[in-house]
Amino acid sequence: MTSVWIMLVKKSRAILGFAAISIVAASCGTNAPQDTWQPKGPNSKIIDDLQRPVFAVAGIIGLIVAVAVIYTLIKYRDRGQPIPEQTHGKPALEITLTIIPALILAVVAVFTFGAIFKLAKTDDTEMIINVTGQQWWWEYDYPTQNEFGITQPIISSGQLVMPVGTKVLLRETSRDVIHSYWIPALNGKRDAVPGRVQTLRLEADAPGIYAGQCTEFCGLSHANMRMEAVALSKADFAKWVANQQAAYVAPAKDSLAQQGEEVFLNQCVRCHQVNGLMRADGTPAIAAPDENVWSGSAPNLTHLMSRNTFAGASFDLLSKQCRDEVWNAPSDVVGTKYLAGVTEECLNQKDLRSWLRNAPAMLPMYANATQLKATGGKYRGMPYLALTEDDISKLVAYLLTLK
Amino acid sequence: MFSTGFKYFLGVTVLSIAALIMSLFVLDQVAIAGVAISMLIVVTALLAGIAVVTRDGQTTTSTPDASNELASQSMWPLVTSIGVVLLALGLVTSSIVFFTGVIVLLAALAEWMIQSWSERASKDKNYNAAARKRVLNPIEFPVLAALGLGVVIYSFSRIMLTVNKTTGATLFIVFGALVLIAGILFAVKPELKRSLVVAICVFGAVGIFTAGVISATSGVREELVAAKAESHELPECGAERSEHFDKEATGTLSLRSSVSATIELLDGKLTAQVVGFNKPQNTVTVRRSTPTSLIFRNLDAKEYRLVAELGTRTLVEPEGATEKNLVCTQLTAQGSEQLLLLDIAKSPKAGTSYSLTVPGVEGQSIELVVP
Amino acid sequence: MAIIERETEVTATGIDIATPTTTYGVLKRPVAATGWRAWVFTVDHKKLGLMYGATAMFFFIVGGVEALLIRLQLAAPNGKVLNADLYNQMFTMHATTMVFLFVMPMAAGFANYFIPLQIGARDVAFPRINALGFWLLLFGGIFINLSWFLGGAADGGWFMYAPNSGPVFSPTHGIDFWAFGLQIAGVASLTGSINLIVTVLNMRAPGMTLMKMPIFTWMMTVVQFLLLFAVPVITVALFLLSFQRNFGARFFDVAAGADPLLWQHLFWIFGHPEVYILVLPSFGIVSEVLPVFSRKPLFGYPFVVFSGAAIGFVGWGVWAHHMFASGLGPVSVAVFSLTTMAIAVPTGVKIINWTLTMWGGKLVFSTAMKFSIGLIVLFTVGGLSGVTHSVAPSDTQQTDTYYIVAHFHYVLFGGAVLGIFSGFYYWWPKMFGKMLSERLGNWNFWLMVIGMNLTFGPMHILGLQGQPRRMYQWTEARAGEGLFNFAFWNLVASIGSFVLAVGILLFLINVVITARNPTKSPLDPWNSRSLEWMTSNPPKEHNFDVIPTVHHLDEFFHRKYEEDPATHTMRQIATAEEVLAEQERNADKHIHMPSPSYWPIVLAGAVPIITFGMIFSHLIAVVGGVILLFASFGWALEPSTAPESDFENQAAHGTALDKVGH
Amino acid sequence: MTAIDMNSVMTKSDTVSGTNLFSKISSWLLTTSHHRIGRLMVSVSLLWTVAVVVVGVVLGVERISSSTDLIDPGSTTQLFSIFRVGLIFGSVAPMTLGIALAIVPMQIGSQVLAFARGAAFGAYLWFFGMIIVGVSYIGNGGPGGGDPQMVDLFILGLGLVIAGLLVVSASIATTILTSRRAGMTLIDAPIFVWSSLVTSISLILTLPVMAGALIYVAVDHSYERSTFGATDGINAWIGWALTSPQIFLLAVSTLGVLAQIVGTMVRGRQPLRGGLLIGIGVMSTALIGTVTQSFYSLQLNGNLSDVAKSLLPFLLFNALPMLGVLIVLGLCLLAMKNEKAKPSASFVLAFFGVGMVLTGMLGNVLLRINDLKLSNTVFEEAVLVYVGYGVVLSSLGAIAYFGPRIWGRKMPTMPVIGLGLIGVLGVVFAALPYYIAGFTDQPAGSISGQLGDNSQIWNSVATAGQTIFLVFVVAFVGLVIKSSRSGEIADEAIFETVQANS
Repeated sequence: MTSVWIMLVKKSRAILGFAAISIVAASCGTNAPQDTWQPKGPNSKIIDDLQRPVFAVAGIIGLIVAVAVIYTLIKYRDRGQPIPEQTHGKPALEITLTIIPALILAVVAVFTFGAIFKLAKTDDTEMIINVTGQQWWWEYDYPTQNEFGITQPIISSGQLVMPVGTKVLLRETSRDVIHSYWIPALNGKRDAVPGRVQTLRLEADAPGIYAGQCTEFCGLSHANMRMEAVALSKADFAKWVANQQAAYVAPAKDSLAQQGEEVFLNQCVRCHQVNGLMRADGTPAIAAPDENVWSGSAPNLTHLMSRNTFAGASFDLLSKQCRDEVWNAPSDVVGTKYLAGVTEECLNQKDLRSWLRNAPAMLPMYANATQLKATGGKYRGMPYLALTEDDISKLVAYLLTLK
Repeated sequence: MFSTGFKYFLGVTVLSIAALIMSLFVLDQVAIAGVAISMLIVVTALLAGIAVVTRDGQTTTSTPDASNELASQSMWPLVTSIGVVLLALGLVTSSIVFFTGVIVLLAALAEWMIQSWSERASKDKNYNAAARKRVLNPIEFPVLAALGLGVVIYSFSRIMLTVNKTTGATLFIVFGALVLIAGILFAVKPELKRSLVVAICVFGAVGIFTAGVISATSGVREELVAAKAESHELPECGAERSEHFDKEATGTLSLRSSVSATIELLDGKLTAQVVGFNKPQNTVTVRRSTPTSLIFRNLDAKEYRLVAELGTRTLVEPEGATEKNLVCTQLTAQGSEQLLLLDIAKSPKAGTSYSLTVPGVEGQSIELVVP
Repeated sequence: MAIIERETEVTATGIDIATPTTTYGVLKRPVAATGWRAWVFTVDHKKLGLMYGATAMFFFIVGGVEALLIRLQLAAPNGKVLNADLYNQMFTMHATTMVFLFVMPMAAGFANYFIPLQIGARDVAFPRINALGFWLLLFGGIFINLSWFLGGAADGGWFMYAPNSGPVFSPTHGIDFWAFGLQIAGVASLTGSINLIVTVLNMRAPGMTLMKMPIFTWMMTVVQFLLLFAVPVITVALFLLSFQRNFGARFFDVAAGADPLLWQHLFWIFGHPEVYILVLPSFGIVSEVLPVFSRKPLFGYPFVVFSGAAIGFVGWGVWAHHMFASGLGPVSVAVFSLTTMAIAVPTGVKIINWTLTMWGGKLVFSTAMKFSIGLIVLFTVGGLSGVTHSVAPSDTQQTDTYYIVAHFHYVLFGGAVLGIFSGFYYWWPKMFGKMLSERLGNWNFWLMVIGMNLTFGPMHILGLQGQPRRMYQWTEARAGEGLFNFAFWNLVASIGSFVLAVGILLFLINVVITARNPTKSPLDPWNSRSLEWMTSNPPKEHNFDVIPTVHHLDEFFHRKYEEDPATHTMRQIATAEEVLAEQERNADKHIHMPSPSYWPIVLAGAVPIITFGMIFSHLIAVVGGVILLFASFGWALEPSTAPESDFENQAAHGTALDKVGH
Repeated sequence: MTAIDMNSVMTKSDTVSGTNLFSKISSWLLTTSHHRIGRLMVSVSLLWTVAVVVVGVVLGVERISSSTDLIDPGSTTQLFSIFRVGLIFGSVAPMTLGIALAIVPMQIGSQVLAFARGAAFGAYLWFFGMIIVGVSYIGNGGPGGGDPQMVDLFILGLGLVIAGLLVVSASIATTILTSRRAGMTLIDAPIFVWSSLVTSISLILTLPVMAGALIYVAVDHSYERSTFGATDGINAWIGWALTSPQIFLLAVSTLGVLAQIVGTMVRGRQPLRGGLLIGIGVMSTALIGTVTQSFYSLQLNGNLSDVAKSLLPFLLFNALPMLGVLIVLGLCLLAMKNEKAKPSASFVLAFFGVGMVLTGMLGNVLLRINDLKLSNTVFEEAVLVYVGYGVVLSSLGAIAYFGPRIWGRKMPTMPVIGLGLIGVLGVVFAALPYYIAGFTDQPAGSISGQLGDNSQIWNSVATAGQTIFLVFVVAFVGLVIKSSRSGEIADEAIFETVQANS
C-alpha cells in the first residue's frame, strides 16, 4: 500500500497535469510568496507530500464523474425511445459503489493520521520562540536559551528571525482577538488564541525570507497584518542574537538624535519600550499601558533598525529598492544583507514620516472615532500624536540610532 | 299601589324620624345619635324610594331569569375568601403574606369575574365554558405552569442544597431515571388510564414538594453554610485556609486546555512545566498585558499555596508607602491543583524581577520573565 | 378537516341554544380573498411559500449586489471601491444574507409550498404558526439589514468569532442587529421545522408510508430535523453574544477566565449541520427533477433516503473540521478528520445514484434538467475539494484562504443555488400556471454555469497561491510573478461574477416576460410523477378535491402509466386531465380550511420592536413587549377557524366549497 | 301559595358531585347551591355553639367557688369575651342566616340565591374570620389582650366575620327582593321569608356601624393613640353589638320560624298575617335604632322631667321590641285555638325559643332600670344567655321543621319534643339563677373575689343549666344527623303542610 502511495506522490505532478488543468495553471503563476505548494521546510513538506496525492485522487474521481455524466447524457438523450422499465435500483451495485469511496478514504485517513501526529510533535524542539498576536502586529520574544547565545530574553516584532535547520517551536498566544500564524512555506496555520498558549513547529531548510499573513479575521486591518520569517544561517543568527543583546547606546550629546530621544521620552515611551533607555532623572523608562490605548502593549523598539518593517509588518522600513535587494538575494548572502539592517540611505522615510505624522490615516485601526464608548474611549493601535514636522525629523534621527 | 316593601321602609323611615325627634329631646349626647339616625333616615328613605319605583322588584308576568340560572360550582368564592384572609393576616404578620393575599385576591376576583361573565355569555353552557376557556386558559396555563415548575424546581433545589454532594448526584440520577421510566411508560403505553398517569404525576410532584418542604426546614448542608460565611475574595496570601473556595482547577477542562505552564511542587522542589518546553524550567515567560493561566500542582504532603510576587505597589494611605504586590492561589492539598490567572501590565524594573514562590518552601522560586 | 388546530366543538346539548354571534375579544377575521389583505393575513401554505420565495429572491439580489461589490474591490490590487470597514461589513452581510436570508427561506418556501402537496394534505399542521414563521423571517431579515442605515452593519464575519465580536472590538451596533436579527430568524426556522415535521409525520395521504414519500419531502424532513436541533445551538450562542454586548456579560472575556473557543464550538455545532440544511433541499429538488426528465424512478430510492438521513446524523459529528487550525490537539483533529471523510461517503452515494438514475433513461434536456445536471457535476467539484479539507494537515494550509471560498461556493452555489433554480423551472407552471421560457432558460443556465465557474474556479488557484480570505485589499507584493498570478485570477473571478449576475438577471427577465405572457401552461407539462401534479395549476386553495389514496412511490405516474408485462416498458393509460377529472368527480363535500388571521403578522412585528429596544432604549422594548403580549392573547383567543358570522359575505366564504361542487 | 318547589330541592350543581370522596368534598367546598351553603353555615355555627356552651360550662364551674382555678385568672376577660362574641357571631347570627340561606329560595320558588357565589364567599369569610378570632383569643389577643399582633388579628378577624355576614345578608335580602316566583308579591311571601328579609336588612343596616367602630379601634390600636382605649376599648366600642337590645335583632327570625310553624300547624291561611308583619316590623325598627344607643336607662328617682326623659328611650328600645314579640306570640297562640291545629315537635322548640327570648327581653327591661343596680352584674349575662340560647333553641326548631324538606326524612316527634324540653330546662337553669344572683350583686365577668350571697348555689345551678344545654345541643345535633340518614322517609304530606301558609 505504502509503495503505491509513494508512487502516487512521485508521479503526482504528471497526474495533476492530466487531471486538473486549473492546478497546472496555478503553477504557471510562479513564486507567489505565500504559495502553499512550494514547501521550504520539513513540516510543510509533510503536508505537501500528503496533499498532492489527495488532490490527484480527488481530481481523478472528479474526472470520472464528469465523464460518466457526459457519457450518460449523450447515450440516453431522448431519441424517441419508449419510456424505459421503471427499475428501482440494484442494491449490490450501490453497495459496491458505496464501499469503493469509503475504501479510498480509509487509505487517505491512514496517511492523514500519520501526518497529524508528526506535525503535533513537540519533543524534538531545539529552539523556542514566543509569539504574541495583537491587532495588527506580532510580537516575538526569545526566552533565555544559552545554546543559541541568548543569555537574556530578546524581544522583537515584525519579523521572526530564526536559524535554519533548527526545529523551532512557536508558542503562540494573543492579547486581544484570535489571530492565526501562517508562513505557508514552512508550515500550516495555527491560531493564536487569547488565554491559550498553542504551539507551531517551524523549520526552514535554507536561509531566506518567507512571507506569511494573519489568516484569522481579526478586525479592520486584518488584511495588513502580515508576517515575515527570516531564516538565517546559524552563524548569522548568532550575530543577530549578539546585536539584539547589545546594550543601549545613547545618542551623541547635542545631536538631533538626542533631541529625538527627548521627544521619544515625552511621547513614545508611554507605550513603546526601548530597553536601556533612561529618563532624565536616571530611572529606567518602562512602558506601561497608556490610558488612551485599549490593548496593553506596543512594539518594543529596541534595535528597531535591525528589522526591515515597522508597524508590525504592515510597512517597509526599507525603501523599495533596498527591500528588493534583500528579498531577492540568493540564500547564501541573504543573511548578510539582512543583518546590515536599515541605514539612513535605505530608510523608507516617506512611510515612516507619514506614520509618525498620522498613523490612523495609514492603517485602518478603528472605524469611527466617535464609537469608542465600548472601550471607554480608548482606541486601538497608534494614535494621532499631533507631532510637529520638527519633532518628526528629530524622532526619525533618533530611531535611526536604534541599530 | 304602594308595595309592601315601600310600606315597610316608609314605616322604618317614619319611626326613625320619630326616633330622631325623640333623641333630640331626650338624649344627652345628641350629636352621634343624631347623625346616626339621620343617616338611617336617609338610607331607609332611599330604600323606600327604590322599593316603590321597582315595585319591590315585582315581576308579575314571569318568574325572573335570575331565579332559574343555576350558578355552577365555583372555587373562586373560597379562593377569594382565602385571599382576603391572607391579606388580613398579612397586615398583621408579614408583607409576603400580605402580597400573596393581594395576588390571590386579585387573581381569584379576575377568575370569578370572567367565570360569571362567561356564564352569561349565552344560554349554551358548553359554549360558555368554551368562551371562558378561550379567555382564561391563555393566562391560566402559563401562570399555572410557571407556578408548578417553580414549585418543583424550588423544592428540588432545596433538596439538593440539603443533601450532601454524593447523595445529591445519586438523587439526581435516581430522579432522572424515574422521569425517564415514567416518560417511557407513558410513551409506550398510550392506552394507560388517565387517572393512573395523573396519579403518577401528582405523586411525583407531591413527593418532591414534600421532600422540598422537609429539606427547606432542615436547612442547607454544612459546607454551604460554612461557604456562605467565608469570604470568596482572593484572600491575603497569609496562612488562612478556605474550606470551600470552589476554584480548584482539577476538574476544569477548559482552563486546563488553555494553561500556559504548570508549576509543580515535589519533594520541596519547585519546577515549571511550560507548554512547548520538554524539560522542566525555572523561568516562565508571561507576556505583558496578556491574561496568562498557570496551574499550581502540589505533590507534597503539606498544604501549600503558590504566590506570585509582582514587585511593589504604592499605597494610597499612608501616602508614599509601598507594599508587596502579591497574587496567590488557595492553600492546595496534596495531589490537587489550583489555577492562578496573571495579567501583568508592566515589566519589572531593571535589577528587580518577578517570581513565583511557595511560602514554607525555602529557597525555591521560579522567575517570571515579563519581556 | 386537514389541520390539527381544530375549532372548539360547539355541540347542542339541549333545546333553545343561543348561538354566539361574536368572536371573543378580537377583531373580525380578515377574510378577503383578493388584494393585499389576502396576502398579509393569509395562513395558506402556498401563499406563504410564494412569499418566502419572493423574500428570499429579494435578499438573493441584496446579497448578490454585496458580492459584486466585494468582487469589484478585489478585481485589482489595493482596491479602493470599499474601505476596510465597509468591506468587512460587506462580506459579513453577504454570507449572512445568502445563508440565512436566501437559501434557507428559499428552501422553506419550497417546503411550505410543496410538502403538503406532495403528501396529499390540505395545509400544514399549524397554519398560523406557519404565517408567524414567515413574518418573523422577513422582519428579522429587514432588521438585520436596517443596520446599514443605523451606524453600520455587522463587521465580524458571519462566523462572528469571539472575542472580535465583543463590543470593544466592534463598537457599532451592527453585531447587535445581526445577533438579534438572527435570533428572530431562528425562531422562524424553529417554528417552521416543528410545523413541517408534524405535517409530514401526521398528515400524509392514506397509503403513503414513509418509504413511499416523495424524495423532496424526505430530504426536507431531514432538513427540518437538522434545523430543530441546530437552531437552538446558534440561538444559545447568539443569546450569549447579545448578553455580552448589551448587558455586560463576560462569556467570552478571556480576562475573566473564559475560553474564546467556546464560541467556535457553539457556532460550528450549528454551522456544519447548517451546510446540510442548505444543500439537502436542493438534493431533494434534484432527486425530483432527474427521474421526471429521465422517465425513470430515482435509482436506489432507499439509498438516497438513508444517505440523506445519514448525512443528517453524521453532520453533527464533523463541526470541528472548521477549527483544524484552532489548536484542538492532534487527537481531536484526527477524529474529526475521520468523521469528515466518513460524511463524504453518503454524499458520494447521492452523486452515484443520480448518475445511475439517468443511466438507461430517456433524457429530456429541459432547463430544470440542465440545472440538475449542472448540480451533479459542479457539486462534485465542491464535494471533492471538501474531501481535500478532511485531510487535516492539508487543511491547515488551505483553510482561511480562497481555496475554501471556492470550495463552499461550489457546494452552495453549485449545489444549493443550482438546485433551487432547477426547482424554479420545474415547478413554475405548478406555482403560477405558466411556463418559464425555455429559450431564455437555456441562456440563463449557461450564463450562470459559466459565470460561476469563472468566478469560483479561479478561487481554487488563488487560495493555493496563498491569498487569504476576508482581506479588504491584496498587495502586489504577495501576488507572485508571471501572467497567472493573483492579479489575473482575481480579475477573472471578478469578470465571472458579472457574467453570473447577468445570468441571474436573465432569470428575472424571464420571470417578468412569463408573467406578461397570457399563455397558460398545460396541466402536466413535464410528464411528472408525484402527487403535487395531481391537482390544477396553480393548485386550489384546498389543494385536492379529494385526498388521494397512495399505492406507489410516484403515485401520479402510476395513475398515468402501466407496465407492459411483455416488454417491461410503460404505456399510457390515462392523461393528467383524466386523472384530475376523476378527482373532481369524487370531490369531498365538506372542506374546512383554516381562516386568515391578523395575529401572526402583529406578533411577528412586535419582536423586532423588542430587539430594537434592547439595542437602543429599553422603553421601546417594553412597548414591543406589550404589543407581543396583546398579540399573543389575540392569537390565543382566536379560534383557528373563523365562525361563519365573521365572513363579510357568504360568497367569499363559499369559494372553497363552491369550487368543489363543480 | 305553594312555598316549596320540589325541583329546587336538589339543584343541578349538587348532582354534579361524583362518587369518590374527593369529588364529594370538593362539591361541597365549591358549592353555589343555596342550601349547601346554608347547611355549611349552620353546621359550623352548631360547632361554635357547642364550643361556646363549653366555655359557658367552664366559666360556670369557675364561679362555683372563688377558689377553683381551672383557668388562668388573667384570661378571664377573654373567656367571657369568647362566650359573648362566640355566641353572637359564631353561633346565633350565622345559624339564623344559614337557615335563611337554605330555606328562603325554596320558599319563594327560586332555584338559586342571588349572588350565590357571593353567599359562598361570605360564608367562607365568616368561617375563616371566626377561626382567626378564635386563634387570636388563644394568643391573648381578645379585648384587653396583651399581644399587640394578636389584638390586630382579633380586630381583623372580627372585621372578616362582619364582612362575611354582611355579604350573606345582602345575598338573602336580594334574593327575596328580586327572585320570587312569578305572581308572588312581597305581601304573599311566607312569614319566615319576611322575618329573614327583616333580619338581613337589619344586619346590613347595623353591622357596618360595628365595622366602622372596629376600624376606629384598629387604627387607634395600630398607632397607639388610645383615643378609643386601644385594646381595652374594643369591648367598649363594639360591645353594644354583643349586648341587648342589639342582639334582639337576631331574634327577629325566631318570630318568623314560630309563625311559620304555627301556620303549618293550623293548616290554613294564617290569621292576622298583617298583624304578624306589624309585630316583626315594630320589633326590628326599634332595634335598628339601637345602633344609636348611648348608655340609656330608666331613672326612677329624680324629678318628673328627668324620668320622662329617660323613659322615652327606655320604652323605645325595650317596650317596642317586646311589643313586637308579644304581638307575634299572641297571634300565634290565637291561631292555635283553631281546632284543626295539631302541635308539632318543632313548635315546642320554636315556641319556647321565643319564650326564652322574651324572658331575656324582660330581663333587659329590669336591667335598664337604674335603681335596681343590675348593670355590671351577672344579670346582664343572663339576658344574653336567655336571648342567645333562645335563638339557638328556635333555630334548632327551624331545623327540625325545615330539615326534612332538605334531606327528605322526618325527625322523630317524641325525641324532638323531649330534647326540646330538656333544652328549655337547660336555658332556664343556665340563665335564671343569674337573674337572681344579679340581685345579690354578683359582678359580671368575674370568677373570683366577692361573688355575692349564695353565689355558690346560683352558680352551681347555672353551671348545671349550661351543662344540660350542652348535652341538649350535642344530642340534638346527633338526632339531626341520625334522622337525616335513617329517619322515616318523609311523605308528600309533609310538604303539603307548607300549603297552609298560603
